[in-house]
Amino acid sequence: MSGINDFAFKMGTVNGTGSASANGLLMQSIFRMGIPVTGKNVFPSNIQGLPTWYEIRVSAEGYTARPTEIDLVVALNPASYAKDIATVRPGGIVVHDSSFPLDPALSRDDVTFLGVPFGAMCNQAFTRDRDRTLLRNSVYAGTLGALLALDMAIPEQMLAERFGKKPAVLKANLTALKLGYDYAKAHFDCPLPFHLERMDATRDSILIDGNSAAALGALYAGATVGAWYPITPATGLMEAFKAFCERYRVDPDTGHRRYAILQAEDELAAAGIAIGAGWAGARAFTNTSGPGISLMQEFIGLAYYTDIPCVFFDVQRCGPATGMPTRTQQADLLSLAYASHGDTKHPILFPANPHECFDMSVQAFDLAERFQTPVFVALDLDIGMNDWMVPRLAWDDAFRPDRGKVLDADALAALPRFSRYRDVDGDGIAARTLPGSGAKGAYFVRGSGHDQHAAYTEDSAAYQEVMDRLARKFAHAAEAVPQPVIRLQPGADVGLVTLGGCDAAVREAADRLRDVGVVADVMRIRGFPFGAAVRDFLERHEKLFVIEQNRDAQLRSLLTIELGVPRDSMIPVLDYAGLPLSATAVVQGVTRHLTGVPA
Amino acid sequence: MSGINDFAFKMGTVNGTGSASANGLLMQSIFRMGIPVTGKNVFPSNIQGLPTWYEIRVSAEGYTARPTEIDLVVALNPASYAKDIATVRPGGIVVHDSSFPLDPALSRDDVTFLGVPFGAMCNQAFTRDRDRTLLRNSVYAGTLGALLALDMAIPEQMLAERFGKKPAVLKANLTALKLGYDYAKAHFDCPLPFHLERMDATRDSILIDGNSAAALGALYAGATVGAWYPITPATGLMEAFKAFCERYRVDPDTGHRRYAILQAEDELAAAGIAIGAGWAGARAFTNTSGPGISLMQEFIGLAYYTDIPCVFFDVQRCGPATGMPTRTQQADLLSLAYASHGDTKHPILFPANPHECFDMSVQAFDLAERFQTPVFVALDLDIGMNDWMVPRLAWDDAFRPDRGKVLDADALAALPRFSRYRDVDGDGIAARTLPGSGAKGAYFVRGSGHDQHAAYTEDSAAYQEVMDRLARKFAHAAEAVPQPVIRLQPGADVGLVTLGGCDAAVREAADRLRDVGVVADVMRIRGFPFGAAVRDFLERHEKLFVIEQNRDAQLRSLLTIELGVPRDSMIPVLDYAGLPLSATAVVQGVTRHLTGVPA
Amino acid sequence: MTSIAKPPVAHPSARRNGLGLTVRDYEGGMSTLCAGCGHDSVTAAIVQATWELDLPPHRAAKMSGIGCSSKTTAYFMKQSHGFNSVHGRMPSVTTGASAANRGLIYIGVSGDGDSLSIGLGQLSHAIRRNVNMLYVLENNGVYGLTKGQFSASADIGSTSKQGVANEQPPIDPVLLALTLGATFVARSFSGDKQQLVPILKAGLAHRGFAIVDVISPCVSFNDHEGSTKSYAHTRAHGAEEVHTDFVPLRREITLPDAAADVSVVQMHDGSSVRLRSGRGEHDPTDRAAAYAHVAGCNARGEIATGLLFLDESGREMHDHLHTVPTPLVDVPYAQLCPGSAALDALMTEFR
Amino acid sequence: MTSIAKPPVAHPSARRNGLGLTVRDYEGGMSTLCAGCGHDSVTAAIVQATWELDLPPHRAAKMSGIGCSSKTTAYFMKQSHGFNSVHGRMPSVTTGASAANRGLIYIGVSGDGDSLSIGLGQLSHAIRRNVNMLYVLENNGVYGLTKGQFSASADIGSTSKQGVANEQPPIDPVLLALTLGATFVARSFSGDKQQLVPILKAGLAHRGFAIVDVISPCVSFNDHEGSTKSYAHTRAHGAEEVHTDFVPLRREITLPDAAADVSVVQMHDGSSVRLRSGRGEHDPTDRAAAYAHVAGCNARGEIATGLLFLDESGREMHDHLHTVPTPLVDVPYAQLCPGSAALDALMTEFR
Ligand SMILES: Cc1ncc(C[n+]2csc(CCOP(=O)(O)OP(=O)(O)O)c2C)c(N)n1
Ligand SMILES: Cc1ncc(C[n+]2csc(CCOP(=O)(O)OP(=O)(O)O)c2C)c(N)n1
Ligand code: SF4
Ligand code: SF4
Ligand SMILES: [Mg+2]
Ligand SMILES: [Mg+2]
Repeated sequence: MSGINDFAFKMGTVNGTGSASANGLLMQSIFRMGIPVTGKNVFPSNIQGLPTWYEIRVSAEGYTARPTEIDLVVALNPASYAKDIATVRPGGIVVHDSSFPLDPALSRDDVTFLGVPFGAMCNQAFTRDRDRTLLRNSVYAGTLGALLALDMAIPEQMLAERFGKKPAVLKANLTALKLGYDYAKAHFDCPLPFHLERMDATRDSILIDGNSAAALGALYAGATVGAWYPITPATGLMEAFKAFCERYRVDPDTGHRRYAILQAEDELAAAGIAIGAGWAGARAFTNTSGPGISLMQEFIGLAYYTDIPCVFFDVQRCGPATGMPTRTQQADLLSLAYASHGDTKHPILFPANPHECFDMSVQAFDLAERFQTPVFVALDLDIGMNDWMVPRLAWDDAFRPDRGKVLDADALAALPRFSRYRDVDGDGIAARTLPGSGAKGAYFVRGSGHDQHAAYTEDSAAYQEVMDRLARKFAHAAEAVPQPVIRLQPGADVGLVTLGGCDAAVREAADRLRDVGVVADVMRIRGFPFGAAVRDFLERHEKLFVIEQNRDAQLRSLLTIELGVPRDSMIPVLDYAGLPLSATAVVQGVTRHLTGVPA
Repeated sequence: MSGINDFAFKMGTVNGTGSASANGLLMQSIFRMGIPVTGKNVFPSNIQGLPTWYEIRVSAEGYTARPTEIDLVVALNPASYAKDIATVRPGGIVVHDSSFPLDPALSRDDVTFLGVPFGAMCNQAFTRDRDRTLLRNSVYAGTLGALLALDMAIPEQMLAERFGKKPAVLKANLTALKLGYDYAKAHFDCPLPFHLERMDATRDSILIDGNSAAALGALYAGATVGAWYPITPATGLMEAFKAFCERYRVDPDTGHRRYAILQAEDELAAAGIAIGAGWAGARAFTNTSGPGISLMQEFIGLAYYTDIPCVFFDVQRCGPATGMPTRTQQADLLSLAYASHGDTKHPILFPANPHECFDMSVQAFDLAERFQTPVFVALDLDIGMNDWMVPRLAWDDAFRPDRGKVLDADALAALPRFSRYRDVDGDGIAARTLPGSGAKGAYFVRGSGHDQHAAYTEDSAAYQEVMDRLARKFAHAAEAVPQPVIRLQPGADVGLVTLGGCDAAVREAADRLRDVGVVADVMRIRGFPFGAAVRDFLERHEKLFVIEQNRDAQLRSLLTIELGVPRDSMIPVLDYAGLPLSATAVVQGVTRHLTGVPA
Repeated sequence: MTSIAKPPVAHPSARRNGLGLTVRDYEGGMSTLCAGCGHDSVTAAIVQATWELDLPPHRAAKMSGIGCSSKTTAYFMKQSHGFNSVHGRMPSVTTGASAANRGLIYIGVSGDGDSLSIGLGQLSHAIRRNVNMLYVLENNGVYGLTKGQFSASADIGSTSKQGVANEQPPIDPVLLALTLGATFVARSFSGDKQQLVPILKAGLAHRGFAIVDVISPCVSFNDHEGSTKSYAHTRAHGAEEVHTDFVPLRREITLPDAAADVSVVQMHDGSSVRLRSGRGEHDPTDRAAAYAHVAGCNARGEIATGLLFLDESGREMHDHLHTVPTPLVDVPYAQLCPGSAALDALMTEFR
Repeated sequence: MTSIAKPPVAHPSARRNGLGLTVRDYEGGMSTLCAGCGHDSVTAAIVQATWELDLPPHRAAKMSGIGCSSKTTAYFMKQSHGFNSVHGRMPSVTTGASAANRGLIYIGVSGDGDSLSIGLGQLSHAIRRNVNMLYVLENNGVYGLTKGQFSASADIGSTSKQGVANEQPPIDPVLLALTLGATFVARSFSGDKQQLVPILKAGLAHRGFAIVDVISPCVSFNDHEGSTKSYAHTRAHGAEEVHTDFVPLRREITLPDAAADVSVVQMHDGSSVRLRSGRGEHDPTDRAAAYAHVAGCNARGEIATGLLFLDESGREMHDHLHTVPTPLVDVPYAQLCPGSAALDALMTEFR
């Protein structure tokens, strides 16, 4: 099924050798040729010396899910030769370093081996060890350029942009690039049957990772306090926020910063800092991953019970425990939805890609302040750390933050008495005052039992009144969180339900299912609690598949608990391998159930 | 509905004034008269000076749930006069201190006020302030003795037991007791219409609190390491364990202790200590309440993912956050069942009374070692801290701990190779070795991704194999945890489902419902995951009511998720007021639904 | 945290401070602590100190964790916002509040369990960050609210009410703070209002983290023979080293017994602290000397009280963060959002 | 935690120790750390120390948290059980293991992030309990595994790879341990095996909590100019104060340069440590002197290394707990369960 602008290739290298930049160079060059492209980085949880992979998919139709078939592999890591060579589809191609003989045991006769003396060429061309290692990456980039008919002007241009200030480095990289390119031209008939051809399909798009996009959202939403503790794959979010703040939030004259980023001593402290800042009136957030969410449970319950706004970004990784920190999963759903002991429920937003990370990040801050409660944005490693092709991010300058019900001096003065937790409007949301607002608005936040006046209580009725209000408030959030994206097809006989990063794979799967005669409507859930639209879709479909990336069908559990939709009316399609979802996995999951046999 | 051996009375006093001992004296005396009795202590979250109540229910039929009607109140705390007087049923009685005039505004003409000059009498009889305060309690005990026809020989005997070594104190207490008794005899016609008459219904029973019983279970199960951090209402469990260990586990000659109790710096450390001890081969446990469960989430996930046995006692209190530490609730169910981020599931035991606390505590240690996983025992404040009348605890000396699959030297030697996480028997349980068992059995515990050999992995298949085994293991636990107690009635048209401390109230409610024509089967769930018996009961009943003490119907959620029983086929009857459940609350919840009007 | 509305009886002192407020205006809800609890005396000292300082109630924020001690933030300054958070985590909440609004004066109250057991990490890192706050540690050597278990500050040999002796070495918050670089370290005693009030005022005026370890006996569980945190023990062993006498610029207050050997330290806010070294044993601006002195007292079984160390040159958290002088909560949104043009320009970098 | 089976190449040294084991028998899986990481040198030192001590592999338990440093427990003593727990919580896990089985020798490895940020509370309380273990803190001033953020031990002015300078005062684990009452406190440098190995051996022989702060540079993120944890900086500033030379009773080992001014300290297990004070500046059995000395070095920008403090009279956790000499895991059930008769008798007290 490979062809012009429709194929996938993969680099198998050693981490810490600089291959990442070459891989990025290739992907971005294809992007600049106007061709839709996706890149997935599959890397180990260490710093240097272990196998790492980069998969690039080119798709004229604009499919961005992880490819299932690999047409070409660049095998540069002896430690993973066997595995890498095995992943190439029959008829595919293996590019390897012919400086050393390839173990015959590894050869396959259903694939073509193209040997390129990367090592030898580098040793000849360069003297310093560092260069010999680093530049090898540019050499294979050049080789691929030739094999795939990449417009070489683009990578050259990009190298110029990157190393403009370092002519020597630039020159070396260009030489390396040419070495690989020329060798391929001279020894193989280029281009390969599957290759690149200019298009004009990326003009309005960008390549960006979800962590950066979410950070931009926080910047534009007016977040001023960010508290965190480093953890893969969430680290990039705060680092990006820091970089953007240094660029847009520092007074050029005084060097004064209009933001505060605190690297806390742990996740408990990070949550405490964010909650303290939210109470004080700042838009505050913390970013973490599963282990951090577990450690923040107590503080989350405090914020819930005391109506304090705060945004939590959970960039999910493969659990449980430390799990696989550099693999992706959607397995924190239950931990987030009902975080903390006692009766608690929390709004969650589920971005499907970096573009939504930007939008939902902004929405999360509005929702947190409007509903005065912790709001979660559930990313995952794939969305957070990989570069995705998405539409350019846009901003409406008319936007004003929704601070929710905050009483200013006049509003306060107008009141006969201020009762922090009185539900005046019947929406479960009570007006708050900020510290510093004076005697009349002063109140005492307590995680212990309190009545609607924020006074301590051990009285059943007074306690329940507050708990019931919180339940009402949560119910109201159902229509305020992002509504599902629903794609209906005439004559659909099944409904596919999914969330977050599964989106791309599920949409592609729906197309492929149609080709095999299964017409499916698709609903991608974007927020928790679930609103009427979600309920309707589920009720309107006889046969439902719930596609998610965890072992225990956690999304399905939430749907069952919150909407009362019978569990067994929803067939789970679960993928918890730790890698981005592929359309094939979805197609197989569905067809296996429908026909009893895999597609 | 009150009468001989069938009534309830309540003391309203100030905490820290010693009324607790007098209340206990009264309850125990009634118990020794052979009459079934229950006592509920409703106390504030502070040390001294706030209103506190003690409710005693006498029930010839042996109903032990919290009473709904109070026939008599002893109002000794001016701060709660109004509230206390209001709780007496029409036709009931208020005993108050006539040393000071009673505010006319407080009087009711549908109840009888019996004034006793407690204060004045004490000031006359005793000189030291301390005595005047403390002994007032014995005085009202005496008054009640007269009013309720208590066999005074019993409290006198008990005081003798208690103060045998302090003749002066004993004398003073006896005097006080007599003062109150004589005053009542002289001024009121004793006994009251509702009063006590000797029975022989408590011969085989004891009065014990759940914390002590659970501690005894840990002692008998052979637990050697207890780690904790003080928290109400769980504190009593470790204090009791300590007391029992000092009595039964200390070498009289050397003073050496065959146990280790560690007061940790916080709950995270307590969990870590218990897990470290469990890994090392000890039967270890920790006791805590909601906030602690939140703080232990990360460690719980580690133990789950690395197959380490450990017992967690959660003595639930009223959440969320700090909540109401001296009120009861069953609102940690979801937090326990799916504790920690990622895909996790944990067995939970639900004792209904102190007797089951003992049995299930023992079972919990067996299950934890057999399934090599964290096991939770979910008590609540009512069970943990109140004295319950239950059958005497019994022990079978044939009992031997089920250590599960632990390889000794020979077993290890017999193996070709030891693979820590290989599922040899297909039950999801892999054999373990203990540290110190030597080279062949040595393995490396890691919370990061590991394969069946306990080796580090980032490979999808190897990771999933372990995750699937854990899921299998959990499924097997369903038939191993305590099975439900089911009470069927001929011609039953509804099913009542409940758990834990709701038991007494639900059974009583079932009887009362029958009187109003509603015949109900009752299933009390005793363990999670749910087995076939639970499923069958639910499937066999058209109309189901799930009775639990939380706001969000958490037990119903678990039933829906795990068994697929449609949520809306189970009508929730929820009580989250923080007080022990009363039969009336259940009857009303059920009838309100059936008839649309409260009973 | 229980707080009962106070019965309206006129307060003895109707004297008004610079803001025209009476001491009564600095009080809070009625205490529900045990009669005679040391913590209530500390509360009274805080009321006195804030009143004397003319501290505007609306500019103060009261922060605490969980415990009898932590409840006391409800018993003073009812006109100020308060935050009774979770056990041992008040430092992080205050760090966040301070980051968001540096314009407020943060008064933290904690206990020895709250600070030295579950909260040790957060306390230590708040010290390291030099969060600008007064941190009052009401130290009674026990967990009062959970009925008297030993805390990490219980001294070896000290026996709890059940008569069991503590066997683990205590953690001295003063030595800990000195080791971690705290810029204001003091210790006092709930029974010595004359010493405590000026110390609290100095701590409030200090720019940075000011920790005051207050020996505050628990009458219910620890104020008996054998306890080294009892009134009796502290009176007998309290070796006062440095008197503190806070002098606001407006009006000078001097302790009746103020006298010789006075070293005046300039406080960052322009006011000054007059230190008198009781035995002239150490220079309170020399960290090493302070440490040696306190450790020496401990070794002799004495408790060094007074303002033990002070460094007015320290940089508080906001100096490290380089934040704008305006509290972040007051920075207008327009100065936070780069706008659409900037975003459009930025997008070109993602191609 | 990555651990790859080691290729079967014969190890240079085939010398056998008292147990007839070669150094190779004390090695573990192949390291996956960065080439040149200081932690690998520490691993080698641990292998050497345990081999020289004739430590029976099955009697050792390797404990760690999370981080590059914590991974290293997989790289030595493959014949021993290991527990790579959660971030910053290894001390509690080890406390529990030790409570259950006091018969094992616990070797804990942690990092500065693992120990001084998220784990500061647990480390401090393990010290206070005096858990019987060797605690190796591989200190590189950064979070290596998460790519180089500053840790709490990063010195002021030290610049990270991105060139941003740290502005918060560092936490010195040595001063912290001295303040909290640690009974064995040492510091060394991953590049100085000659000093490190004897210190590790002494720490292993110590009865109680033995903390060894090892400056262990991160080549990927912190070994460059400006970093005070770099090889260059430590070589230049490392002021060795006390040499340690461990002497088991069986066979004496002496460092080539062993010499004068030797104070011999009797270790609890009968063996002895010979301490040589480089400049004779302080007595390593005097806590106050040790503190003053280390603080002094810090003030001078020097790093005091060597065995800095030792107290062999300290009581370890089990002494506080009064536990039986037999490990609790080996106490037969019959001695744990009081039996039915006792229960029946007890029941009468509940009536
Ligand atoms: C997470 C958590 N664990 C335990 C508790 C129970 N608890 C409440 S107060 C307290 C200790 C208080 O001791 P301290 O800080 O010294 O205050 P004091 O009462 O002595 O003034 C504990 C353990 C809690 N509220 N939260
Ligand atoms: C609860 C939790 N938070 C964060 C992380 C991410 N994390 C892994 S290692 C590490 C820091 C390691 O630093 P250090 O202990 O100094 O070890 P080093 O890598 O420098 O040797 C962090 C923050 C985690 N694994 N768990
Ligand atoms: S228990 Fe102790 S600390 Fe708590 S209020 Fe009473 S006296 Fe004070
Ligand atoms: S990142 Fe630093 S600490 Fe981690 S392995 Fe590499 S050199 Fe060592
Ligand atoms: Mg205390
Ligand atoms: Mg480090």
